[in-house]
Amino acid sequence: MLLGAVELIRENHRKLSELDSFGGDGDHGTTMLRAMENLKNSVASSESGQIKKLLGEVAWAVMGADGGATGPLFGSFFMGMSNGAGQGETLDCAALASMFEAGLDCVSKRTKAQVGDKTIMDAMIPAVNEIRQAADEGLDIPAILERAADAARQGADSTKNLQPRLGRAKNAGQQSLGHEDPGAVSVSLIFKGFMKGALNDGG
Amino acid sequence: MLLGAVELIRENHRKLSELDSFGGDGDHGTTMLRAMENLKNSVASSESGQIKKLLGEVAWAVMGADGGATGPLFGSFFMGMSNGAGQGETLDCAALASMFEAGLDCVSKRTKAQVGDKTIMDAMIPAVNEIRQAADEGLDIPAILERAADAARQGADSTKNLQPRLGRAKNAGQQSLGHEDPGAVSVSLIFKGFMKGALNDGG
Amino acid sequence: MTMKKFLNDPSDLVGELLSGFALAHADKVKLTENNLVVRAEPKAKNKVALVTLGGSGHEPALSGYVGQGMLDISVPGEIFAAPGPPKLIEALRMANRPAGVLLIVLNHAGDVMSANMAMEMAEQEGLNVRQILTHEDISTGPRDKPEERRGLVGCLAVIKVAGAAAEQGASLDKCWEIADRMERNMATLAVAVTSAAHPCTGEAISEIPETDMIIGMGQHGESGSAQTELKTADETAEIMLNMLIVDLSVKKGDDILLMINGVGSTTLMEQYVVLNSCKKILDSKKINMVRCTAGEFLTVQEMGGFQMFMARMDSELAELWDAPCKCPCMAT
Amino acid sequence: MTMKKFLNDPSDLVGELLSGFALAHADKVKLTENNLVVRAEPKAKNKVALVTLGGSGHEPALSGYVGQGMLDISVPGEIFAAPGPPKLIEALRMANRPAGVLLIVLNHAGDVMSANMAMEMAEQEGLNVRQILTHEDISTGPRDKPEERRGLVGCLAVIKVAGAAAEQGASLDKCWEIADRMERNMATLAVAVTSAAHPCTGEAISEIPETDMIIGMGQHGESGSAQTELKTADETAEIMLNMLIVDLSVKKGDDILLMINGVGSTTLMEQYVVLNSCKKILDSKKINMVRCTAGEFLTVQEMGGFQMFMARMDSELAELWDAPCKCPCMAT
Ligand SMILES: Nc1ncnc2c1ncn2[C@@H]1O[C@H](COP(=O)(O)OP(=O)(O)O)[C@@H](O)[C@H]1O
Ligand SMILES: Nc1ncnc2c1ncn2[C@@H]1O[C@H](COP(=O)(O)OP(=O)(O)O)[C@@H](O)[C@H]1O
Ligand SMILES: [Mg+2]
Ligand SMILES: [Mg+2]
Ligand SMILES: [Mg+2]
Ligand SMILES: [Mg+2]
Repeated sequence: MLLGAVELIRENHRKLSELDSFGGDGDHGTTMLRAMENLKNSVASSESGQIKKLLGEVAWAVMGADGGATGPLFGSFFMGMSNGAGQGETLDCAALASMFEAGLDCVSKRTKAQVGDKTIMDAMIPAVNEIRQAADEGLDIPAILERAADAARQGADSTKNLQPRLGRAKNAGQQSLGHEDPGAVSVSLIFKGFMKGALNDGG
Repeated sequence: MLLGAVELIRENHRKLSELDSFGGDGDHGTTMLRAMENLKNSVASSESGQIKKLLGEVAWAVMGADGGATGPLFGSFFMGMSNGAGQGETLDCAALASMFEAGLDCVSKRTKAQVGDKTIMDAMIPAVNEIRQAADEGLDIPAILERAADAARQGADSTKNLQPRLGRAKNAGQQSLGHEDPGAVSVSLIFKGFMKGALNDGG
Repeated sequence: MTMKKFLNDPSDLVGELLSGFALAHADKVKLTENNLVVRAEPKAKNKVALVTLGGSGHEPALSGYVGQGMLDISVPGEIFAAPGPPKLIEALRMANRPAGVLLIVLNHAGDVMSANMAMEMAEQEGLNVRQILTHEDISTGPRDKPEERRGLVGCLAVIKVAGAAAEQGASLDKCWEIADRMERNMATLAVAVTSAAHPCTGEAISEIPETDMIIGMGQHGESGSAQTELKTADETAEIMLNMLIVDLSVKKGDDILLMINGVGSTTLMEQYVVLNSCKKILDSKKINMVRCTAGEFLTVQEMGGFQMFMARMDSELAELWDAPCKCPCMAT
Repeated sequence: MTMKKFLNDPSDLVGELLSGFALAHADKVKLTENNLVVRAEPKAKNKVALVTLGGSGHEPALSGYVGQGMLDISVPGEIFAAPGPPKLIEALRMANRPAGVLLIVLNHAGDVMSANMAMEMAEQEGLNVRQILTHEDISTGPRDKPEERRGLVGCLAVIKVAGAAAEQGASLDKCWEIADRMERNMATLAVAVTSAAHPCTGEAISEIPETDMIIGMGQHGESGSAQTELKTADETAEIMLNMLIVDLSVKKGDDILLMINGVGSTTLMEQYVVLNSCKKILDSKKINMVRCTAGEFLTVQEMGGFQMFMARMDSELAELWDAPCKCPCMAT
């Protein structure tokens, strides 16, 4: 599941940096790429089949990418997912939803950002909400993740018309109007990657 | 006589800097302007009517312009002229020629440059030679200076097709081909100024 | 415009620059295995240690200030990106001691998040750390909303005075109080005239019209608030000084420290000219510039422009500012 | 491209920059009435004094090296133009003492002419002065024609070691011998990638194609010898090192000092990267880089590029290089 995200970020990192240049410092793609390479390496070297442990290692690896705001935010997401994951090696749909909710909770501890602030939260909050709803509706994991990916994509799209209120891009004012928030796009790519990954490796 | 030179340099300093930019450091006009302002101030504040003393003060003032190679070279010219000048307040034609020759001599002590090296010498040597010749021919001072100005102008023109072999522009190689040497142009302007000045103030 | 930088593989950039840095200043600093910058000769354990963190690409900041009288450990991040919590907690563990550790954090989202996460871990582990946040960019928020103000070159003043206090044996509380006093009495404003290229992407990090200057531009080329045509040194100094004076409520007779920080391609020559302009203006306002300096302390690659820093000084702060230091990029 | 510098009336530029410089470093230097830069606390009269001269616009050179362990008097000229003999003879008179004065002159036409004229006057007046000429730019002439070689950043090494010797009480002859030994064992090569604007005319002082670099570019943007497309740090370091090694006939096992001098907008980050490249290459050649440094020591406004300086060192020179100094822009 995780490695699908790596692939998509790799394909899109130039676009992410470009989006970050409208008022930000133009490095978001580079940073996400580094974070995802770290993620990949930590998955590859992980000896545990346990999801909880793996996600904890992934979280630390992502934070170790020294990625400005990105490292702690995305790292916290995986850290929260690790906290929220059970001890087993597989997941049912309800556990999946709880795990993602715990991820979002952990991110929320790091930032006051809400939907509308033009940050990762514009994609992450709807995506996680959608996971819970789809799980409650009884869908299977690939379908749940598909709904999440769609919601994240819509959330990222919605940032086009927003003015940033937090983070480095805050002072850009008009400059970023008409452009998506790079962090939100990253979130949507990651959820899309999860979906693709889930279709490939079945979980 | 001297102030005519000030006026002409003032009018042409931009062109001189531009010429210096083809391989040099682009400051010759600025420097000559500063040297000529100093010259003007020293003439204005000089209390002596004696040519020798005035020229000595002018030399020191020109050197005080902190003008890289230009200050010592043009300063030496006036310093030599001062050395070569008699004690009186006026000049005859032979004394004028000796005075300019002494000026050239003093410059020659500062540089190995000869005609053909693309420096001030390409204008100064023919101009001073011309003064001697015209004086020997019995012309009057304005006429002598007119001949000198022409010779200096031709000398400066001739630098267009030369490659520099001394000074900062030396390493420019091809870059300055087709352009006159700025220092030689300055010399020609100064002689033209002397001529104009001589016509105005009669000596 | 093509990027014209002398680089190798951009993904090794920070490692290479830190190796070169450690070579150039081997008498004063060394690198740990994990690329933390530490003193070549560690400070006595009975004195408070100073730690800071920050993105790379701002050289000589911040690692150039590791050394006697200033920092004990600098935790460099990637280009323009704060280091993550893993490196920072490692640094805090390494610095930990009974006398305590002062962590200096510039107010940028990434730095603050990393610092907060590391501080939570430090607390859990029982490390003796206090944190000070620098936020003095007057262009990004009002004085009563410090959380909106970015940390610019002012961190240097905080590091200098707190570092001097630590070197003199002050307690952690005292060091923190000094740092806090400096922080509350300082203000910075930046102006930018030309952009720089991001060394990893090669792209310009901001766009500035040919004949304009932007007042309030941030550490990484984030756009600022006011855009006007390029002005003279005197005019620019007047505008910026007035904004800083109002922000700090500096009055006739007050003593101030003024620092001109060139951010990249603006020459030292220009910085001295601006400093001279400031002196004339401050004299006319009867404000005492009791200390001043100019130089490239915290850069943004080859960006053109500078940061003007002002701080109200008391005699204790001035004395600590004057105290000796021996760091790679600052020594007296 | 419009010039984007913070300036006032260009005709007052040098005066303003020197005033700002003296303000910023009031603890170490002061200006005389005639704008000579002298130490705030003069050196003892029984020690040799060091004097140098040079155009302005190259900050921090040369006045930034006035202070304990280096220069006694710096005679700044106008922008890119050597000061004239009147100021220099004034400086020599001021410095004159029984122990003697060492005059350090960079090989540029104007500097040399001013120095020669002032030296002639000094001799007539019976002043006790010896002169040393620095000419180490390997791009402008072969080693056996030193008069064709320009003086670049190498003057700094000469000032450093001779200044240290003077501070330790060495005689004028000994100081001269040290300076001369350093001079004969050093070589510099410059590379430029972007031009700079002349602060008085606003014009570009050289033209460099968008994707090229020019090896051998001079102190003032005078064109160099070899033009190639921009290369990586490793490649550039390799080319330049090899040329310096050949020029100095450096052999396996030799001890060298290497200095990377950023000339303007090339970042300190890049300078460290290049230094790191040099170290790798020198290691592979088994040449010992016993000392090294990087920074902006002698700039050409905001020009992009750097000078690479190499010198063969013996233990005496290395010790003098390490000796303490306290100058505005160099301190240990
Ligand atoms: N305080 C914050 N809360 C939530 N998201 C944030 C915050 N600050 C930044 N971000 C997200 O991070 C993205 C920028 O990331 P990146 O460019 O990698 O970091 P930096 O801003 O440190 O250069 C923004 O697009 C935004 O989505
Ligand atoms: N060694 C020399 N001998 C004669 N003339 C010289 C010499 N060096 C420079 N010049 C003259 O000086 C001119 C350049 O003057 P200027 O630009 O004012 O000085 P700088 O070269 O120090 O910037 C050249 O065009 C040349 O005519
Ligand atoms: Mg960014
Ligand atoms: Mg010139
Ligand atoms: Mg960043
Ligand atoms: Mg010049």
